[in-house]
Amino acid sequence: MREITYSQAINEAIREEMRRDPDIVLLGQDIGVYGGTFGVYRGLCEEFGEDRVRDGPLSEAATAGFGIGLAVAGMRAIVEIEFMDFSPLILDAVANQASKMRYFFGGKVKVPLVLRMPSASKLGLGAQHSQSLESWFMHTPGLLIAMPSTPYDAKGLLKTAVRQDNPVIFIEHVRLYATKGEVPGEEYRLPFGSARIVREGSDVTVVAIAMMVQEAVQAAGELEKEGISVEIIDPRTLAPLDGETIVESVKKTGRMVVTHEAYRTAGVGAEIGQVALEGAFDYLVAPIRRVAGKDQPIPAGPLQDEVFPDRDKLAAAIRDLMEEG
Amino acid sequence: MREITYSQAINEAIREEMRRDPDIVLLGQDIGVYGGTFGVYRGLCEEFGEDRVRDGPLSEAATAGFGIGLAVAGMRAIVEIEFMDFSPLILDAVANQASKMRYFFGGKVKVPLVLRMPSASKLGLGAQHSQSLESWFMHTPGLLIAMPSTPYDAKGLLKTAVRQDNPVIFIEHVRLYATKGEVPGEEYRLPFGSARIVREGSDVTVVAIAMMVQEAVQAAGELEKEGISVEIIDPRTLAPLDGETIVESVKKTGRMVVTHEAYRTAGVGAEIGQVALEGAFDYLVAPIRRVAGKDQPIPAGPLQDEVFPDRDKLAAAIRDLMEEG
Amino acid sequence: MTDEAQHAAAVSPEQALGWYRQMVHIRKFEEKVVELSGRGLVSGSTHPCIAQEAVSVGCISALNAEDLVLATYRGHGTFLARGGDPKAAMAEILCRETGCCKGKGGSMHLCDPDIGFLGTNAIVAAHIPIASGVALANQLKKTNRVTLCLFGDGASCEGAFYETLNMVALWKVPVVLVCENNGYAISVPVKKSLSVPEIATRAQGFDMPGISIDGNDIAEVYETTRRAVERAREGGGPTLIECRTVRWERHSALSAGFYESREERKRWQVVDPIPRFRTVLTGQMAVQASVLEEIEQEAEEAAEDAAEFAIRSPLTGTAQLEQDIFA
Amino acid sequence: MTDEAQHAAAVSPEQALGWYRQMVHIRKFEEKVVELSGRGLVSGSTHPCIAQEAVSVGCISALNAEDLVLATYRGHGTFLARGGDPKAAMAEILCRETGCCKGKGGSMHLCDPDIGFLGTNAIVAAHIPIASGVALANQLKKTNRVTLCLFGDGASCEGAFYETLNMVALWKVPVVLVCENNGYAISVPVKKSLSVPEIATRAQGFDMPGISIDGNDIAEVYETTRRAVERAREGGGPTLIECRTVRWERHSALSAGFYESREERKRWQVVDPIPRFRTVLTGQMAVQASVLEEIEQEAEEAAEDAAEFAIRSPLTGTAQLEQDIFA
Ligand SMILES: Cc1ncc(C[n+]2csc(CCOP(=O)(O)OP(=O)(O)O)c2C)c(N)n1
Ligand SMILES: Cc1ncc(C[n+]2csc(CCOP(=O)(O)OP(=O)(O)O)c2C)c(N)n1
Ligand SMILES: [Mg+2]
Ligand SMILES: [Mg+2]
Repeated sequence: MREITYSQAINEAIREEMRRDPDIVLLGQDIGVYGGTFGVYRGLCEEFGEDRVRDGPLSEAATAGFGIGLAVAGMRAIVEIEFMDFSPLILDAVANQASKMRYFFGGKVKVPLVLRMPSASKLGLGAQHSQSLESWFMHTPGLLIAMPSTPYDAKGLLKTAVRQDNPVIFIEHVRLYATKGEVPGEEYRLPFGSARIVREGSDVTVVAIAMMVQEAVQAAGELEKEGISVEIIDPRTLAPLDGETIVESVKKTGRMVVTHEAYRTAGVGAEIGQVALEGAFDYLVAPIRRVAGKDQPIPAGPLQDEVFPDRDKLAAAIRDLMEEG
Repeated sequence: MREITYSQAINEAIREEMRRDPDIVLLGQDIGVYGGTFGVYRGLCEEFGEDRVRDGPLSEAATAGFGIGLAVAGMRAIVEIEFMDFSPLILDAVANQASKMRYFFGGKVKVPLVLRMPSASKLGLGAQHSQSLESWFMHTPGLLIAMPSTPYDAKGLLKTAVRQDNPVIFIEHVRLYATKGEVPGEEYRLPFGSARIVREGSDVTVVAIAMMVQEAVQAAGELEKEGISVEIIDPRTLAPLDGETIVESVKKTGRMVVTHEAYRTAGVGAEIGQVALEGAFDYLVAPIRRVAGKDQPIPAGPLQDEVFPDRDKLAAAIRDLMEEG
Repeated sequence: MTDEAQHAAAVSPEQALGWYRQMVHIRKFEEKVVELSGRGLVSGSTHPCIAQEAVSVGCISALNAEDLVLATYRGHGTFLARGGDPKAAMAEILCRETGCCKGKGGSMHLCDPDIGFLGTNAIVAAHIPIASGVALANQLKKTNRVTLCLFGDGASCEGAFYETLNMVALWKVPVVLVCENNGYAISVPVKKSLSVPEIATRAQGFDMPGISIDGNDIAEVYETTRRAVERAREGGGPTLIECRTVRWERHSALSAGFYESREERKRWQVVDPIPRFRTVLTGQMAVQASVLEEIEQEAEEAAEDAAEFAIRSPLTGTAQLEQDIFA
Repeated sequence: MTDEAQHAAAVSPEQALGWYRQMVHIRKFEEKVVELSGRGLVSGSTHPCIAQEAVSVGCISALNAEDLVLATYRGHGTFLARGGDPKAAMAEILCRETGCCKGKGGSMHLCDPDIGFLGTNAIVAAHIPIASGVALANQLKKTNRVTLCLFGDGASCEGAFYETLNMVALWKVPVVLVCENNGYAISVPVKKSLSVPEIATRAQGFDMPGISIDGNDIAEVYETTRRAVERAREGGGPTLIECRTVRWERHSALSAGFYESREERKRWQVVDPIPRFRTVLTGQMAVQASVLEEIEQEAEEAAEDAAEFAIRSPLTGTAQLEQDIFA
């Protein structure tokens, strides 16, 4: 099968959907001729024109509000936030408006809105450009949340996201943009709420988010040589979360590690841990462990590597866990 | 000992600190003659004048920024946000500035800033005025977070908060404002990171947050009649979290329920659950349970009662848990 | 001749009487809500638009049936002026199943897309960019529909308002922004929150028209809005209209006083648009007092009917709890 | 006589030469940073203020030693103009232990309270209310210190900027807001982001002075800022100064082009403040070319020294990781 990058996969998904549906409008900054801060939108402005690929002022809060308005008025908005670190600026629009509006209006409106935002890590840009903040959104009912880790998932989930009549938080990862993977040329869409078993194994379940999926695969390869069999699950969407697949896996392996780049405390790993605990308590032979971002501001420069989890830290945690029980 | 309300306790704490330290400035809306949306500041403007009790425009984002500026420039700002539901508007100031600034400036500045905000529930005001969003802040390193449940704790913790050289999120509860409790007339301050054992018990540990502490006490009273002995822990501060006290308790009881009004998914209950699991796995005889807010927008009107946890739901969960193991 | 009388001179007696009827209906409705709130029947609080009826009625009557409206928690009057069903509104305020939002929104969230009313909102200013996005959608779809957005003086201090001014001016979005400057945001008087005496001045920095008018002069509100709507419809872009008005005695039915003098609290009665407009009607338009009394009677009955309907309707039940979260 | 020459006429040769020296030092410093970035030595990206030196130097030279400055990620020039140590800055940009923020901030976060420089920030516009809070503190403490805040045209579209304009105008906060309008926010040209041709116009809606000047005319920047600082110091309140300038060829050392023509990308060279001011110096001020060459040499050496110092300093190590989170 042909291979394309994660970035191209996103570009294709949007291009295809925009060709299909003339009501889709893109909002954001630097999304016109520049093609998006990370080039994901390259060529879209040329194809669809400035009305639909609408470069706008540096006003994230109002831009998100405009997106909601477009959605409520029967169009479909896709809003790009340049870094997920800036998502606090749109959180009121998302958490107090988009995610609740249908409910407090008793079903009288719908809000087909996709908010795309890349999380980042290890870019060396420091404390304000290195965060993964999915936990805030997961703690906001009324949202759908996707966080793909491969080009295939990115395309399939984004196409599904764009056809939702609900607000979707679509979290990409800057360091994944250039990664390649197989993506069919034919139309396909992936359901939300269906985790992917990246690799089967019998000793320990690793639930890995976004960038950590690759790291987990590497770690699992290492550990296999040591006789430890790792099952890796990529939830792909955090809302809905496919708890069932996770629980089934933990029932099989009896051990779980959750890993994400986001800060450890009150991160999505805690939630996923609880889901596993609640569903598979009797099968657990050891405590659930988290291999996550350190709870501190992220330094610029190479020191940043210390705060992020990676294959080695993950492998070490798994080894420890195997010794515990 | 004399009894005063939670609201009076907060008022006293601020009054005493402002008398002691002329550099303390209050910012917010309706904090002047009106005395704060919930009357917590009554009399302060009269005593300290409009320069220090500074009623301002409805500009939460900039107000928080001003607070940071005051702090960085050597004063101490206390900013009131009228409902915690509006905290997204200040989240950039809090999460990208206040909590990180000392770090990314290599220790060159300090940010003595208190952000006071009440969470609310069951006021009948609907989806945008009923939320407890402490989880967002707990997922933000660099902050201290207090969430007192009694007048005594409110005063003692707030006085500590105001003397911190770090940003503090101080979460009150609208429905606690009128509750009374013993508060000594003499000066006292309470440390952050020290949980309160509200009630000792041997069968199950209940970690209860804010409004749920009272509910837990009621539930425990009921359950005692049924022969179930409940230990209740109020963490009082979420950052730092006194994991040790929680873990010790769970080691003793072997069972835990965490309860808070905030949405269940990715709420602080998940984090507290993981802390207990990581620390007391071998002692657990049943899975950790959460009795929390339903994951959905909150309706106005009496229907709201369905989404919030209460003593009955908590008691039922504890009974179930006792049957499980 | 008063300003008011002069402005009204351009209006037909039917239209004038229609305005009066709407204003009185809104007034009676809101008085009923306050009464029901006093009886503990209103969930949470409620924010009467008493004394601001001329704004709602005046500007909404300048719209076509196809146009769209968004407003704030103090927006019962806008809902009714737009033709919203008072029964459905009252039932919503009382959180009944028959409410326009199935009783899940409450007093601060009224909505009825069938009449182009895209809802009221309880986060101050958040709906201003949303309304402008609605207007942008209509611009892109070339529907010729104009969107009207109402908000308060307090809202005009929020960042979302200014960001929106820039964007709508830049893109010539067909939105009319109506600021109801009633002098207060809860307890904060405008002189403590605004660096300029008139909110319309804000528009100057954005190269869009900003007009400050007497919001209790309904004919002026109508005429000013009509021109702004026309301008928007013709592609001329947005307008900011400041309607200077006076708030009813308190922020909400439940809120406390403390911050204003007794006279200040009664000031709304002095400028009350209803008696003012009654003078115009009975004066230059020679409407008989009995006609006005009939309207009053009819409005009282309508409010009473709405209240009865609401009270008799069942409170929204558990079956509704998990509905309408996702589409 | 050019405008520039006219403006410079009021300035002493020493001051003029001082400005020139600072501009050249900044230029050489930034060129060195770009070079080191090309060599992979800069963590992340870096945002040169090349072609905007006249703004930093001009406005900062209008301050007293006691005054305070806050700026953006494109703020290396402001740090140096304020007297910041180039070695500490370069070491910071290279994330070394010897950096002014111990190498934990990087290129976008330079800070040195000892010289009244309260830091640069990487969230666009977030520092505008912070700077104003700093100014408010000084107003309350009656210190007589003025705070200067620099930011871009893009920042002027954020809600935090407008909310701040209202608050500083309302409270007469002693802050001078300097907007460096370099024509772009990354790829978005001002005509696509601003509803008005001049950012200074924004001030009109807030009842505060707004002045648009040629930001590459250092004497004009100085004189305009000097008056604004004086006004602020005397209790007259804030001023918004728009310095029209031109950005260096790209947003950052790493960012791509695509959005502008080749000529556009070279436009900064046409208006470059350094050769422009050199003409004034060698012309009406009769400064000898050799003096200027010496300055250039000295600046190059300083940049080289800073680079060497930084490169020789150890990268910030693990011992620093958990320091400075809490005070
Ligand atoms: C973002 C936000 N901040 C604060 C509040 C609390 N609040 C509710 S109404 C109100 C006053 C708003 O004043 P204004 O915009 O003038 O409208 P009015 O009530 O006078 O109609 C405030 C502060 C809120 N709902 N939303
Ligand atoms: C709130 C926020 N939104 C977006 C960005 C990404 N970003 C970094 S610099 C920049 C352009 C800012 O333009 P301007 O204010 O004109 O400053 P300049 O870079 O031209 O100096 C953008 C959009 C950011 N850092 N912060
Ligand atoms: Mg008002
Ligand atoms: Mg710029």
